[in-house]
Amino acid sequence: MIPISYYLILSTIIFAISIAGIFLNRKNILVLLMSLELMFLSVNFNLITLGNYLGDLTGQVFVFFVLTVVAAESAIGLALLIVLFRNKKTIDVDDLSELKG
Amino acid sequence: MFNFPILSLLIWIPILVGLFLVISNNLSNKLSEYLTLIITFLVLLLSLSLTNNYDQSLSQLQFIERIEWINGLNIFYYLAADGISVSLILLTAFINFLIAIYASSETYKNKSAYLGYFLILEGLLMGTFTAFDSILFYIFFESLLIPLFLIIGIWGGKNRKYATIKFFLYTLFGSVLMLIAIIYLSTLAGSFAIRDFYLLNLSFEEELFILLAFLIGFGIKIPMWPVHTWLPDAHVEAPTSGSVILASVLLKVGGYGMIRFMLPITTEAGIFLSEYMIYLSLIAIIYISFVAYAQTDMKKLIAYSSVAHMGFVTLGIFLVFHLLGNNLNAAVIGLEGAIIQMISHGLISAALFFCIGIIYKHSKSRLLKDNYGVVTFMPLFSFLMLFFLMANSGLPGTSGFVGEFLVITSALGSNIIIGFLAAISLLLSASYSLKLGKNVLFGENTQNIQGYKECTINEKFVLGVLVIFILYLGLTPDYLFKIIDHTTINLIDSINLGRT
Amino acid sequence: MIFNLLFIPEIILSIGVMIIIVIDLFLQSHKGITFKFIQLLLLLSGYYSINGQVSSIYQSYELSEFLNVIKFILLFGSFIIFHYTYKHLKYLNNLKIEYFTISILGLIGTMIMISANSMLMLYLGIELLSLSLYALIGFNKNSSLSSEAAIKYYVLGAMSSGILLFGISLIYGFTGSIIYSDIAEVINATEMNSVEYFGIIFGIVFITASLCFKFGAAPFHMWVPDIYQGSLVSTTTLLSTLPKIAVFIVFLKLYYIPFISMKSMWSDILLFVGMLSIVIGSIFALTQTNIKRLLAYSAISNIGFIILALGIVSNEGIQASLYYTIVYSLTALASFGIITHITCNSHGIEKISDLSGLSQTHPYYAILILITMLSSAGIPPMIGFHAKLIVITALIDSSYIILSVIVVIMTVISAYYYLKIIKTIYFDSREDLISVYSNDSLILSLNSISLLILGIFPYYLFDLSSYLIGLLFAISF
Amino acid sequence: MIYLALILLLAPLVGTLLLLYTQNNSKRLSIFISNSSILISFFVSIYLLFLYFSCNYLPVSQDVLVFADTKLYSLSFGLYIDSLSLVMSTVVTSVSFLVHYYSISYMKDESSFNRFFIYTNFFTFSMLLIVLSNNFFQLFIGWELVGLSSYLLIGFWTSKESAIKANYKAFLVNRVGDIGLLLGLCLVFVTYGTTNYTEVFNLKDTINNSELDIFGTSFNLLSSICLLLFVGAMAKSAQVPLHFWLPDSMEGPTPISALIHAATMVTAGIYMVARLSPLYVLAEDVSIFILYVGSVTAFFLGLVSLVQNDIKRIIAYSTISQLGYMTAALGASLYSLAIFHLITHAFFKALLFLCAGSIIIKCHHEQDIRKIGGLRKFMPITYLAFLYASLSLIGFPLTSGFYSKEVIIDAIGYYNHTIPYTMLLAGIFITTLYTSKIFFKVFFGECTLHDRNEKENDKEMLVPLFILTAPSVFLGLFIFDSLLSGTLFGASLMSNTVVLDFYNNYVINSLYFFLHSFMTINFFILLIALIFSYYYYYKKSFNISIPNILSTILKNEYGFNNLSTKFIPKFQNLLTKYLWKNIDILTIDNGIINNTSLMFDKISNTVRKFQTGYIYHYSLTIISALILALLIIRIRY
Repeated sequence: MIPISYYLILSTIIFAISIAGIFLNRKNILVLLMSLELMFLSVNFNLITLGNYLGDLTGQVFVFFVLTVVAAESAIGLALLIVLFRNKKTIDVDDLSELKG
Repeated sequence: MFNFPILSLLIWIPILVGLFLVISNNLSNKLSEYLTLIITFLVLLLSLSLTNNYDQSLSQLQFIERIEWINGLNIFYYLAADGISVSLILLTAFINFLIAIYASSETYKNKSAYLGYFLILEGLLMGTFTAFDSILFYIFFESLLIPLFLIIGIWGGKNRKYATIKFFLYTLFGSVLMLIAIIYLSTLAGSFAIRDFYLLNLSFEEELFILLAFLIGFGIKIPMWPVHTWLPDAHVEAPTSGSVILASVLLKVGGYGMIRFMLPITTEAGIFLSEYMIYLSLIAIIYISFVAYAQTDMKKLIAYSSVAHMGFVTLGIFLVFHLLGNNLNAAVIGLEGAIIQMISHGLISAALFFCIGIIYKHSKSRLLKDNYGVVTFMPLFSFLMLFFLMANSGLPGTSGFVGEFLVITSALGSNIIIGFLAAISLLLSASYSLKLGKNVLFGENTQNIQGYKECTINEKFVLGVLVIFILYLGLTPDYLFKIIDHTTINLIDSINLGRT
Repeated sequence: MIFNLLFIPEIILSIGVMIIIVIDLFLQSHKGITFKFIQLLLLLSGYYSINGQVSSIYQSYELSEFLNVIKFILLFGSFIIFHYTYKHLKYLNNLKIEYFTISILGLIGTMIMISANSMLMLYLGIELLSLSLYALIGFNKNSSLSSEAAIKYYVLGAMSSGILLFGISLIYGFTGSIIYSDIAEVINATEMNSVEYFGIIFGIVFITASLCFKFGAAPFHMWVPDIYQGSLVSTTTLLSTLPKIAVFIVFLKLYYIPFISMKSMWSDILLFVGMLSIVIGSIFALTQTNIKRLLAYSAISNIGFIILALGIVSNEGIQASLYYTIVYSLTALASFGIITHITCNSHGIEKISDLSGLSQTHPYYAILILITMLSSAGIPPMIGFHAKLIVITALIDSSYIILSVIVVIMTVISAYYYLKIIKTIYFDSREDLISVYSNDSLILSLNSISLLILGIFPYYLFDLSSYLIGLLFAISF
Repeated sequence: MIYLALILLLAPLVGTLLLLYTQNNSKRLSIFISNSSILISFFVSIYLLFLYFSCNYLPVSQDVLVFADTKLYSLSFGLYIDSLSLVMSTVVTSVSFLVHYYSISYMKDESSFNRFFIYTNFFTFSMLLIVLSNNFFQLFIGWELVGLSSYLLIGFWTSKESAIKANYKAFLVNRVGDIGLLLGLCLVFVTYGTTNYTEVFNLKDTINNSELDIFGTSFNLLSSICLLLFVGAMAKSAQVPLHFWLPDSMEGPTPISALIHAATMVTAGIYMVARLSPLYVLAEDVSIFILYVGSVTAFFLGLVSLVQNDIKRIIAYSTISQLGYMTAALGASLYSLAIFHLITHAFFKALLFLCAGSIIIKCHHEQDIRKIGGLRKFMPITYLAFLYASLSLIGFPLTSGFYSKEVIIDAIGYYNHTIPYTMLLAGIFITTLYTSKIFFKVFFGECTLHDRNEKENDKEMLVPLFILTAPSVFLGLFIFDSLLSGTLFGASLMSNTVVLDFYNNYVINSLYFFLHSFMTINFFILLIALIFSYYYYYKKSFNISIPNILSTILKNEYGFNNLSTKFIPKFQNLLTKYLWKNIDILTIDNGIINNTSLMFDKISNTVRKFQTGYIYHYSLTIISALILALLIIRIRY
């Protein structure tokens, strides 16, 4: 049997990768959205593992909620992306710095 | 005894009417002038009746009004008056009355708001002098900044933005430190009442830090060297009446606070630091006098002279620390000197700023070099101004002398060198005051390009009344002494008892 | 029947939103009527929330008197915000009823957040709020600033949600539950080994970071000025009030009930975060020229005060933080509200210099801004002073003398930029057109003047906050 | 008696107030008010003097007006009536009245005629305040008010640049002295707890032994008080080194020079020391100091007048020198002699000045004696008056000056103060020289008047000259015996024994003294000086070229001239500007205050750059903060 810590470490690694994806990516907002999805994935992974480990359904139920919410969130995110593209004709992360200081 | 909430009336009547004037900006000039005049006169009458009802033979607080205000924090709406408060209330009411009279001879845009801010200021000052709950005191103390800030900022001179912000932040900085000290004291005392702070047994370190906080807070307000630099700027930019109220009453708040807070609460630390604080006062007296001499702007000159004169107030107060152990009588003399000096400086500086305002009205310049030979065209005015300048230089027979005399006496009671250095002011204050007179009043002026004209009836009245009171205080100040005497002696005694 | 009564404020709003969407389809040209309906909805909901039921039959959803009052405050706040918003949008020719429906959804989100007694409900509430805010911030479709702000908030907000979820998963894993009371039991009662201990602590840190992000506290504050600047003033008004109150209540419920035995750990974090927010809020704002950015930094420093008070962990501290939150919300409402009322060259106010000479053209509004700014700066006799006073008193009571000294010095520094605004209004002269598009400024006046009136009679608010705290906690710390 | 004394004191004040009230309405009214008020004072003072001596009153001291009466201390205004104060007030009011009368004509062309009389009346009042005071406090007030009147009168011509400068200087120099006086007063107040003369005199012995600590060295308290008070006297009575205001004060109208800067105000210092003689007698070291100051002044400043050419300045230096004699007498504890010389000097110096005034007005405000000459024929009365005054000044036998001055010199010689004695003797020579210089140059020689038909001045100007001549010449003889034997002043002045001893052993009586004087060295000096000056100034039979260095030194008044007109103002300007610009503005205001705000601005501008606007920076910040928190917690717990 694989010890629980392996799962947790894996999810933590995924979480770290997703975060790194957010701040290392300097090209495209779409990649950012993908990183965010990855982040939620890692959390879900975590929740399922722990729920399973604890023998408790709560964790798994939680995941369902998270999935739903994330779906909605992505939808809004993509909508905003479209609006942004209409206004700026670009979705480059580097171009998003009109607001600063 | 006297169950009429006179102190509250003194505070709230002017504030409410002032707010009304500020908000109703369509009020005609004449109407607002009359309203202000009536209100200030009413306040003057009220404060006179307060003085009349004040029992001079008692040393405890009188006219107490004490209502719970913020119960969770134990903050009270606690008003009362003792001799020091009464004398300063009288000064405030008097000066504001004069400002109200003088106002009608000047033209300002949006006059009703202008006068309204002055009324608010008056009420707040009354509050500052009567609040016996430290937070209430602090609220009044801080709120003073707002109307003055606006008065100088809106109706001030060219460089007013810099001056106002400097003045506001400077004083705010001092007072927030003081706020911390007050809160700290209150956590120890379990109450915000100032009198409860007196009973605390503080450790020496605590006292030291509290003293420093108070020193910065009140020292900036008074102002002491080296935190005085806001004052000349504020004065120069302020409109005439603004300068008057600033110099004559607002600075006194600092001295009042020192007497109320520093002396009884932080006695031990005060004794420890008294020498350095006395040096600071002496620097204020001597060094600032030198600086005053170098000024080319009349208002700046008088502003610096204010700092120098307030040096006597701080000297008198700090000498109390110095004298506590060995010469209580001299301590009392010093403290009374400081109080009298406050009142007297209130009158004299007010008069001088009025005078400068009148000159400025004609010549549109406050520089010494642009004004000369005023006496040829305004003989009566020049005579009065010379009188005020003489009073400013501490001429005996005017009120300017009494305070300095007492403070110097007290200084001699501790150390002749301190007394000597303080007495040098006699020479220095004469040198800069008369320099002003020499350059502005006298000299040859045949063209009158400045367009000098003798004062109007209002101005004559204002200056004349000031002359009378300066002389009165200079010749027979016995009544004033009677008012403050018991309070002062009681204060010194209780401090001394608290030590042993 | 009982069921109906229990959730009635939320239900009214939810159903109302649906009805509004439908109505709006038919009454496209009579938006005024729809707006009246929305206001009615809020009032109704408000009425029921203040008279709401108290029940403990649900584990994960709390219905208490305390929350009823808070909900009322939220609804009342939104009522005022909607009032300002309606006029503002109408003036900008951008009046869409969707704005209000989305706002109401966000409002429901805040109500869920504060009522949540489990991590799941908390998450759902936060997400509902966040999703509405994403839409609101990007509402001004034609403005590139607005969409930039929306994307920024979206990415960072989603990230913070991720962090929150990660924290929740850790808490869940090491305590075995997502219900507050169960978590509290586990944390308070059992002896933990170090792995569990660190697991929980790490979870708390993650949650703290996320909540601080939502709060806009430094160092998680960087979105605040950008988003405030980019979005409509009305959105900013909403952003600076409702979510803050809700997050504050979440802080209170989470940290002072389940996490209380970890206080030695999180109190340090909160104190640090609070301190840093105050410093950053004061220093960064000094040289701002955009008024919305400036007010954003001012919000950061105010939030700093709230967090600082929370971090003290004492009765006074809690009370101070609640008091401060209420005062801050009032002040923020007033300051942004005034900006929604004023336009310069027929645009909204952007630069501080747009306000110059307001005192000559609109003296009344100038006085309102004066009061508001002085209150923000904490100058007596405005209510802002009492708020800061109480926080500092709480700090000194718990002997954080040095902290309090830094705090007051920062107050002086921040006073500078408030004075700068006053200076612009009163001392500068006018160059171009400035206008106030509303004659009906009753609510705004009440809002601003209440800052002065409450400052003179602060005990009503003080009593209210101590009453509320009494409702929330029977015990003392 | 007190009421009468009050009338004496207040009449001039009432006059001032009335004059203030009437403004410039009519000259006649002004004249009436001012002159009559002084006249009232004068008569009352004469009457009181008569009353005092005829009824053998004891000195009366009574408080009149309470200044402050507190639990711990009380201050008040009061009157002290004894022979000294009455004699002094008589001198003051009489000279003052004559000068007033004289001024009616002298000032008749002035536009601010009224103002002049306001000032002079006020001056008389302030002087009487000093004279009649019964406490130190009032003394100081009068002292400063006298200074004020002098300030106002010197600057009477408000648009005359030099007058404005002179009065500024005079006031400031007086202030230097006032510092001393104030310190003395405060020291008295703080040690004795009272300022009343009689109370202090009663307490003086108990305090005499206490010490005062200054920088670790201790001084006798009483001596310190006396010394400080004397500093005040030095300034008022123009003693070295605080004398240099007096010559400049001649910028005022000439009657004023007569009244204030010769006859009365400058004698206030002398009067004060005499008044406080019970204290000074005990302070022997201070007395020695006073003696030397007096004699140095008498000699060296007499020398300066030799090189002056302005008629008024010469007389001014002569005044300083004569004051030196009085001071020397004070230092030798010969208080009554000092007062004696004070009285006679008041009359003859006033006379001299009034004559000078007549001359000046005749010569259309020409004051340079080199440009005046041969006035004897045009102004016979003035000529005679001037002659008598000069004789009195140089101490020609039988004149008042002879009695009062010779007796001081002889007494100092009698008590073996050798160095002062020598200086004072030399002073006789100098006095004679400069007096005859004026006399011969002005009244003899070539006539300089343009209009040959000029006549003597108005009778208002002449009457005072007549009247003043009498006391200038005869007063000395008249009171000499009673004064020296102690009957005149009695207990008012201490150290009667010193004077009595000298009187009984040396003077015997006035006649003897007169005869004896022909055999003293004084007389020979006088004679030589007279002969010398007759040939030198009148006949111009020989020429003496004074060494250049000496004349430069004298012309510069030993450097005091440069010190006061160049060095001090320049130094003050530079110093004050430096302090203001460098310390106040540069260091405090710009250095600390503005730099602090600039620093915060700079910080703000710098840190703002961290708010880059890039999402990845924002998220990086959030994550690093998170990781940092985790790390810290991992380390701490």
